[in-house]
Amino acid sequence: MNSIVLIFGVFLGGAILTYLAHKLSNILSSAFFVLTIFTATVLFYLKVETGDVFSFSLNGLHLEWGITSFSWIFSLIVLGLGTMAAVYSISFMKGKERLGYYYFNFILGIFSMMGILLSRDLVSFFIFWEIMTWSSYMIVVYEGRSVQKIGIKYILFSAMGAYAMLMAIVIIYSQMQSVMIEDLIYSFSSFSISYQIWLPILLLTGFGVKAAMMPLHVWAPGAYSHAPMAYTSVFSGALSKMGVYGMVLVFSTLISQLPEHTIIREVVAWLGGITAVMGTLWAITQDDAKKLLAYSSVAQLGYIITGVAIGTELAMLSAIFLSVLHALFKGTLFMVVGAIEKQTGTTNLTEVTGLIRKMPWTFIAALMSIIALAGIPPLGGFVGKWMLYESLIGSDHYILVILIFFASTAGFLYCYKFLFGFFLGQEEKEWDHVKEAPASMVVPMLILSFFSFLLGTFPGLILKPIDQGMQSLGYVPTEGHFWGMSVLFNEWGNAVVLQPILYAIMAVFLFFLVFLTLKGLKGTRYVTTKDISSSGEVPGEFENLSYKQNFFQPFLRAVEPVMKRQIDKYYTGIGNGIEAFFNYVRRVYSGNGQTYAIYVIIFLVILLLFKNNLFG
Amino acid sequence: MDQISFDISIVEYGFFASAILVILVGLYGALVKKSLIKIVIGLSILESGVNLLLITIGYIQGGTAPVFSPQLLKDMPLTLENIKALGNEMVDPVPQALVLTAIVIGFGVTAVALSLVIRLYRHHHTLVIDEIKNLKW
Amino acid sequence: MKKILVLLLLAVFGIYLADVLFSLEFGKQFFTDGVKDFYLTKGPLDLKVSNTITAIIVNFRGFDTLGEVTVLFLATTAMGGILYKKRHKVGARSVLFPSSQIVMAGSKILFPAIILLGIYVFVHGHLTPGGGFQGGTIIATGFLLMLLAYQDYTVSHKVLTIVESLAGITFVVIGLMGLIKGSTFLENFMPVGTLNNLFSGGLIPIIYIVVGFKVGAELTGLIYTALHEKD
Amino acid sequence: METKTLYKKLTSVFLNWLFLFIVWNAFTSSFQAQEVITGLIISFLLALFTSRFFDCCSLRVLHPVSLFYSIVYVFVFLIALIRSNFDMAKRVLSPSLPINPGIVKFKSKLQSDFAKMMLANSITLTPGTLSVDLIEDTLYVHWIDVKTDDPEKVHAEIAQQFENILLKIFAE
Amino acid sequence: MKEVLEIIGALFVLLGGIFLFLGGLGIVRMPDAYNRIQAGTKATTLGGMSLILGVGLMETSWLIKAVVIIIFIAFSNPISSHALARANYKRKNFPYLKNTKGVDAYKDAYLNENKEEQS
Amino acid sequence: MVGSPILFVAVPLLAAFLIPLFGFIWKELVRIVPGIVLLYLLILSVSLYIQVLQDGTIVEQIGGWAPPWGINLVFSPFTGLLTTLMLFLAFIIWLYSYRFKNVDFEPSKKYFILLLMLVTGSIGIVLTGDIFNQFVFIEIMSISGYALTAFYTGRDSAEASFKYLIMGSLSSMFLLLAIILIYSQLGTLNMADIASKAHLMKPEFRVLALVFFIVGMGIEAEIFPLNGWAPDAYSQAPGPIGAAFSGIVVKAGIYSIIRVTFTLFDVEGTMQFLVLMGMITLVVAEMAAIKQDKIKRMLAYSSIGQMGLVLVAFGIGTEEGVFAALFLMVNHALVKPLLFLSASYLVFNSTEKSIRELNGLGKYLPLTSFLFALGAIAIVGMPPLSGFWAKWSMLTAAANSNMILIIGLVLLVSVVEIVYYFRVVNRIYFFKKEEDVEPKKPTINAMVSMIVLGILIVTIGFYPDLITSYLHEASESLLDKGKYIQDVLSAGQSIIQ
Amino acid sequence: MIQIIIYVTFGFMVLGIIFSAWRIMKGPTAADRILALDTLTTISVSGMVLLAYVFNRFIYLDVALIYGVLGFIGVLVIARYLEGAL
Amino acid sequence: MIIYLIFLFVLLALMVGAAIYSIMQKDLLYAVIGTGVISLVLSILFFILQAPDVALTEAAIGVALTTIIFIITIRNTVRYEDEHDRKENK
Repeated sequence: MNSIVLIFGVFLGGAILTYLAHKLSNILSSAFFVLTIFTATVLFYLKVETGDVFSFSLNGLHLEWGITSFSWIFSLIVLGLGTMAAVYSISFMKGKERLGYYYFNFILGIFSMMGILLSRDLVSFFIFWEIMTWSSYMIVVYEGRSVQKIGIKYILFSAMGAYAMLMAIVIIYSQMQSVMIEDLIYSFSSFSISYQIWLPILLLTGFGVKAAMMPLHVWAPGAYSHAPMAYTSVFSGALSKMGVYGMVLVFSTLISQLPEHTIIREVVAWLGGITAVMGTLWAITQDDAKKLLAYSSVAQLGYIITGVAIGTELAMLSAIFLSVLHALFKGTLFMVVGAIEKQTGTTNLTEVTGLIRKMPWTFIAALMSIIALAGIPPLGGFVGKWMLYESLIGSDHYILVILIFFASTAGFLYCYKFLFGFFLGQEEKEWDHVKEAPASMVVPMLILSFFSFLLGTFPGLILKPIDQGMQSLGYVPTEGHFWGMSVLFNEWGNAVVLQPILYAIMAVFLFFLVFLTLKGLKGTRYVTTKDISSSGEVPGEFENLSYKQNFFQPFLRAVEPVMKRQIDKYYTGIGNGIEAFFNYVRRVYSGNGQTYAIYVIIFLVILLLFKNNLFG
Repeated sequence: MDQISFDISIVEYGFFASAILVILVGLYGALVKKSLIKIVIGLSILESGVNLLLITIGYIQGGTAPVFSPQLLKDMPLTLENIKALGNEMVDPVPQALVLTAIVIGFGVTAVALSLVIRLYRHHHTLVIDEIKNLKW
Repeated sequence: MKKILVLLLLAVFGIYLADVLFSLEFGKQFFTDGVKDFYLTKGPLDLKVSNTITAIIVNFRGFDTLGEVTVLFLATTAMGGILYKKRHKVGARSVLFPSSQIVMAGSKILFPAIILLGIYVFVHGHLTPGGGFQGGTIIATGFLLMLLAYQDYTVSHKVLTIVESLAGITFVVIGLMGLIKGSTFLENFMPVGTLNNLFSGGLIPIIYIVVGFKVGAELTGLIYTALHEKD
Repeated sequence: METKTLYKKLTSVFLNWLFLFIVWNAFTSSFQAQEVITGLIISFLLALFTSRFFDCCSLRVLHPVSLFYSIVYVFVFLIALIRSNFDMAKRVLSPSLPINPGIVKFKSKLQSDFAKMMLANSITLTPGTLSVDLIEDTLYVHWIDVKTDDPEKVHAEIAQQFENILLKIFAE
Repeated sequence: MKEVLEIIGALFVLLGGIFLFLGGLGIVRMPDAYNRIQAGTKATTLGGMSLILGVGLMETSWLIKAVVIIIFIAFSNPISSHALARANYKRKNFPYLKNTKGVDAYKDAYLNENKEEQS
Repeated sequence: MVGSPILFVAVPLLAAFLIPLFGFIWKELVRIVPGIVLLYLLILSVSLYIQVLQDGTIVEQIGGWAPPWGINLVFSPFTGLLTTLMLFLAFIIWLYSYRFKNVDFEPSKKYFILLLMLVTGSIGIVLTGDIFNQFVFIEIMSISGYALTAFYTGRDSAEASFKYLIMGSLSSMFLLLAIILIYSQLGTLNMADIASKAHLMKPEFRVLALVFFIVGMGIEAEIFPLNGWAPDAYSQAPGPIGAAFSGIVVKAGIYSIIRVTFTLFDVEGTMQFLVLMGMITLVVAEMAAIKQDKIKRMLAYSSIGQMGLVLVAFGIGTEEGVFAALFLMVNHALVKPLLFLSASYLVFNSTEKSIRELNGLGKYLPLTSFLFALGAIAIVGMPPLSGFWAKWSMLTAAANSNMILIIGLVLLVSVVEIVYYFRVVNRIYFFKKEEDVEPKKPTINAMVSMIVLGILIVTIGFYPDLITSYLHEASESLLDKGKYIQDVLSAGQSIIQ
Repeated sequence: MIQIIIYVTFGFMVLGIIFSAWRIMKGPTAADRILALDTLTTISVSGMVLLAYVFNRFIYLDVALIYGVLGFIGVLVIARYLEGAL
Repeated sequence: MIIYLIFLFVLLALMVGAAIYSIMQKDLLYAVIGTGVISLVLSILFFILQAPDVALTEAAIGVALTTIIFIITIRNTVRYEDEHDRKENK
């Protein structure tokens, strides 16, 4: 039996088994769930090699599954994050309803992502893509909150993207009577020029939706924040990377063949940049941690898209590197929020405070990830962003650099808000009962944050495979001059030049933190943020005095003009307009049988009048 | 007295025209009249027009009904030639057979339609079609 | 407004239809090798049926007739289904009061005659105009006469159903017999006799008798159902 | 009693059969053996089914006297019919429409329904009269030219000639 | 013989035609429904009968069937016109009476009947 | 010789005539017999179909007269496929309605007779090779349809039925007019004969006949301006009948219009016209569907839309296009009945039958809801269910004929479809249940029938090759007009000589 | 001679038909219309017999016969409805 | 000769006229009578067109059966086309 089929079998069998086991007992189901993902992961890394190809034909199409060294990188994201999230899920989901349903869709999600990575042809790619869409949709609407709005928005955009992609695939198939990606790469140059322009655009639309690219991102915040956090970590960490994966494919193989590819590249890069800025700005305004992280995800994906779109070797490298890292830290952060939600019951930043002592491990994981997210050395984010800046400057995109730099700087604000809001600040009686999350939740977070630390320190660990993967995409082998590509790396390439300095900074920072904390522990009287006796004035009864309230008021006032024009509104407007139009159109079904009969005669008369035009 | 030749070549288009007119009148009734029964009447008139048209198509000048009655055969031997000669003077039997079927079917449909009208009246207490549109859009 | 629109539409329709149909010449045959000649020779010669229309309806295009019978059957069934009410009023009469004695006495004597006329029509379906449908209709009309004349005249629904079903079954079974005895459905497997005799035409009179019974029972049932529909 | 009903039934079946057989032969109007035999069978079967309605007359109608009077009746009737038509033609064609309509009534002596019906029909087809209703044995007649409204006189005027013959035919 | 019969038949046919016409004229000219029924029934019955008989005479082999039709007509036409007259009365269309002096003997019976129904 | 195609018509008729008699013996027989008949016919159909694939088209003559003169039934790979499909669905629907609610009371006899006749009429339309015979079968189908639509006494079903009846009468008028025109020119009614002689017709006759056929059959096939009856009828009929309408009756309508345009007339421009009409139908139907608040009405509009898609696929005109159209038909025939069947249990006890009343039923009727969701996913063409492959074939066929605009439009409309289907699915699973709606558990037989459909959908989704070879055979046989004519007309020759 | 007589008869019948049609149009009561219909029926039956003679087909007489019988029942139906019995 | 033609034309005109009459007539009973006239005339026309079978069928179905069904429907519903007329005539 082919190993790929075996893995898929494990996934599918596991999914069904889990679902059925749920009927017996939740524990059994959970066990099956974790076991399935673990087994698949282990099997994948043990059994599957890049040469493995499983080919078959279906409905007259030649389809192939097999892994390339490029998709292998993404499989790391998917399986790594997936495994962790799976372990995390068990505790997180304890006590919730319809576990079987959740597990089933979770496994299907992981399965479909692996399927996407393993497909070597467009049709199975599309099939897995759609499985991914609806399985994730199922989980997005799992809790049923404002599902009619969020869920429909998500499925609507996904469908539009997917159908754009399907259209491209169909055209490709009609052009070359094959759906293999390899064939596409070889025969793309023989397509007519309009196809050469339109096909990548269609494909990019499809991928752009999943990667939450600028005008297509509106589904993302809602969907990210409405799914259970255990899944959101996968959702934002791995699932959105599928879009990136596709974009990388398109840019590196198709668009690079276009004679005038720069325009598309520029446009997409700018879209990415704008996405980053807007995502950041929106993230700052959020008071809900989930929303905040969701917008932050959008912003981060903006960087990655920019990198992919620029498409020089360094940019691509940085983009993929950022993808991996984003999976790690954003996965962790969502897990953190999940843990807090689990323990406190809310994720509102203005309500929850001072959890640092109650949930120290969670705090550590959050801290590490936030640092990585903000791009502060020595963690991975810094390396990635550095490389991105470098590549942008290298390809003369100065304004973009400014844009992205602005975004990442502004990003500090929400990073701070997040960290401060949850963990620092005054403690309140309300949260006295809060305890550290269970081990099975903490451990995955810690493992993931450890990895983001590791990659920041030794980026070579992941950069090498990425480099190999890029070679399989047709980039020149960089073995020789790879380490010279960025000024950041040392000569061995496995660490960063600025390492020692950064460590020093880090150490001082940590020291102060610990010092302050210890000092704070002694003899401080804690006043809750709602204690109105602390001041002479008499504020409103339940007004929250925490200065997390209206945290960045001045800043927000400054950026308000930009923020006001939410794309969401336009979409809603268009949607309403369309629905109103549809509502108008359906009035042709007037309910009067006679009117219908008159339609028949009108139709007949039209046919009679135009019969010579219609029928030769 | 022998055959009076029933020469109706002058009315060549009379049958066609009146069949078409009847069809149109029936259609008008079905499309414009408000009463359900009127609509059904219109439909049955329509039917009649179509049937007349079909028979008119099958008519052959000077032909007789395609029935080989003894009176017609007049003790002729039953040979292929004789039969063919007789047959050539007969109208086309096929449209007649079709119309027979069509009439019976039309009657069936009318019966069903009228029972529906009764049901509708029982339910809505009116026969005006404009008022019977609970199902729309 | 609607009227004018409809009139306009119908005018266009009529003009087009007339335009095409007027290019036909009235009373002429417009084709050279239609199926008509075949029927007109095979009917009297092979089937020994003098009424070619009957031959077409029952034999050449017998399948249509089966369908037609089914349509009537369905119309009856449909009427029953559509007009079905949960509770029939006890003692509901089809006719409110009996007609005058004159009509009653007249219908007594006309009724057997009309039924006989119906039977005559469908028994002689292959010799004279008419046949199963017409005969059946006449029979149903005879029952209608009785229903109109007498207030308390009832037709047993059960008997009607049985007659109808048996007739239908016979029709199909005769067809299937053709499949078994010959090679095709509704194929004639009986001796055809001589032209213009009562006993001629093989299966055709038999089928027409069956059709006559079936149509008679169906239409009677239909009228009966309809007459009993009263609020 | 039972034998009597059985007898009645048998007569009605027989008469019915006869009637139907005659009608059948009239319908076919060809006296081939096949037709006649089929007619016998069919009319017998049908007579069995419809005999319950066929109670118009007894076996007496087959008596020669009855048959004779039947023929007489037909002629009387035809003459009356023709007379009535000319009468009607006169009325219709004369420009002044000489009519004086009204409804009169009289009692009939006839017993059986069938006979009464025959009488009513005859009256309808005879000059200037139209039977409107028959309740028990009172016949209401629309008379286009009312001469009297006394039932006896009306009877004599309108119905006498038919009723006498019918009485003889049905022997009542 | 045949010729004579044909001529007689033809005359009957003509007579029938005339009476049919008269029937039509009658129903047009008469003042109320009863009189029209009188005119229509009588004239058309005789007209139809004589026409059909005429045809039967012209073509002697048709005679039997023609007689059957005649009998049917003669039997059914009066019944239908009677039913019609009765129905018309029951719809309260009382006969046209010249100068309101005419007799309407049926009215009492009709009213009695209605009373019974009401009670 | 396994059997003869005539049995597909004769046996149900026999059964329909027998059922009233059975009613006197034992009431239960009334229900059982149709099932036995349908099962028998299904088996027969499958075996005949296999035989046909090996030995070629079976042309069954009736009355022993060769095709131009007698009526004939043509069991070709194409018609055989449709027949088998219809019979399968009919059996499923029978199984489902075996103990469905209102069928249980008195007129159940009539219900089963009418259902049987609905199926027979549809099969007759597909099998017959004679244009007038087809008309007769259309009438059989329509009359059963009218009666079944009005089967529930309580609702507005009579209104729906009456609309259907008006349209149906117009349809039959146009069909008759078309038949008149054809007969006046060719003197024949046999389809193959007409097809072989069509060039002899005067062009204006041909075009007018075609127009009448399109209007007449378009009403049955639910082309856009002619389909006003459809949503009402679908939504007011009992659940299983809605399924039968969408699964069986429409297929017959589409078949008839296809037979006319593909085989009978070879008028230029017909194909483009089909594409145009299909497109308009699709778009308008989906527009109307999105705002529906009655579940069955929504399904009905969706069904119309799907038929539009089928017409577009047929209109592409290539072998691939026809293949895709058939695939779409098969898919629709499996999925839409599933949706109707499950939906009618979901709204079983509600009075309004509105989507609002589906709220939260996923918890109470898990399997039914799941099957509904499965159907929803399949109908919008999401992989890996059967709908995707159908849509894929359609799109590739369009792409191969360079109809890029069509692809775009179809996909855009699919998005609309997704929106309204997922709205419903969302309600089923993620909303709070309405207090007053008491869900009713499906009976065992209903469950089985739905599950069978579900399994088929999934199976075809994962392994479309299961049916594609048959579909290819069928599409080839539809497109090969010459072979059809030859098959039919030569079949008679042997008997004549 | 006979031909002329038949022509003339047809002419009379046409007049009869026109009169009856006029009465149907004009009314005023339902009974008048039905009466006219009845008259029309009788005229039609006669016309059919005459046409049968013109066409010289014996079998056509059946049609006239049946028409006569059924027309009577049609009239009876409406009469009974007018009576209020239906 | 010309009389035949007049006869025919009168029949055709009567048919069309009856059709228009029964469509335009407000009283449904009269409309039904109109359909009766149509099928009567149609029957003669079929007869003239040498289709006795069809004439027979049209007579059998058109005259008695269709009438009775229409009448039954009118009995069970209303006799007049619109409510206004009904009030006036009652």
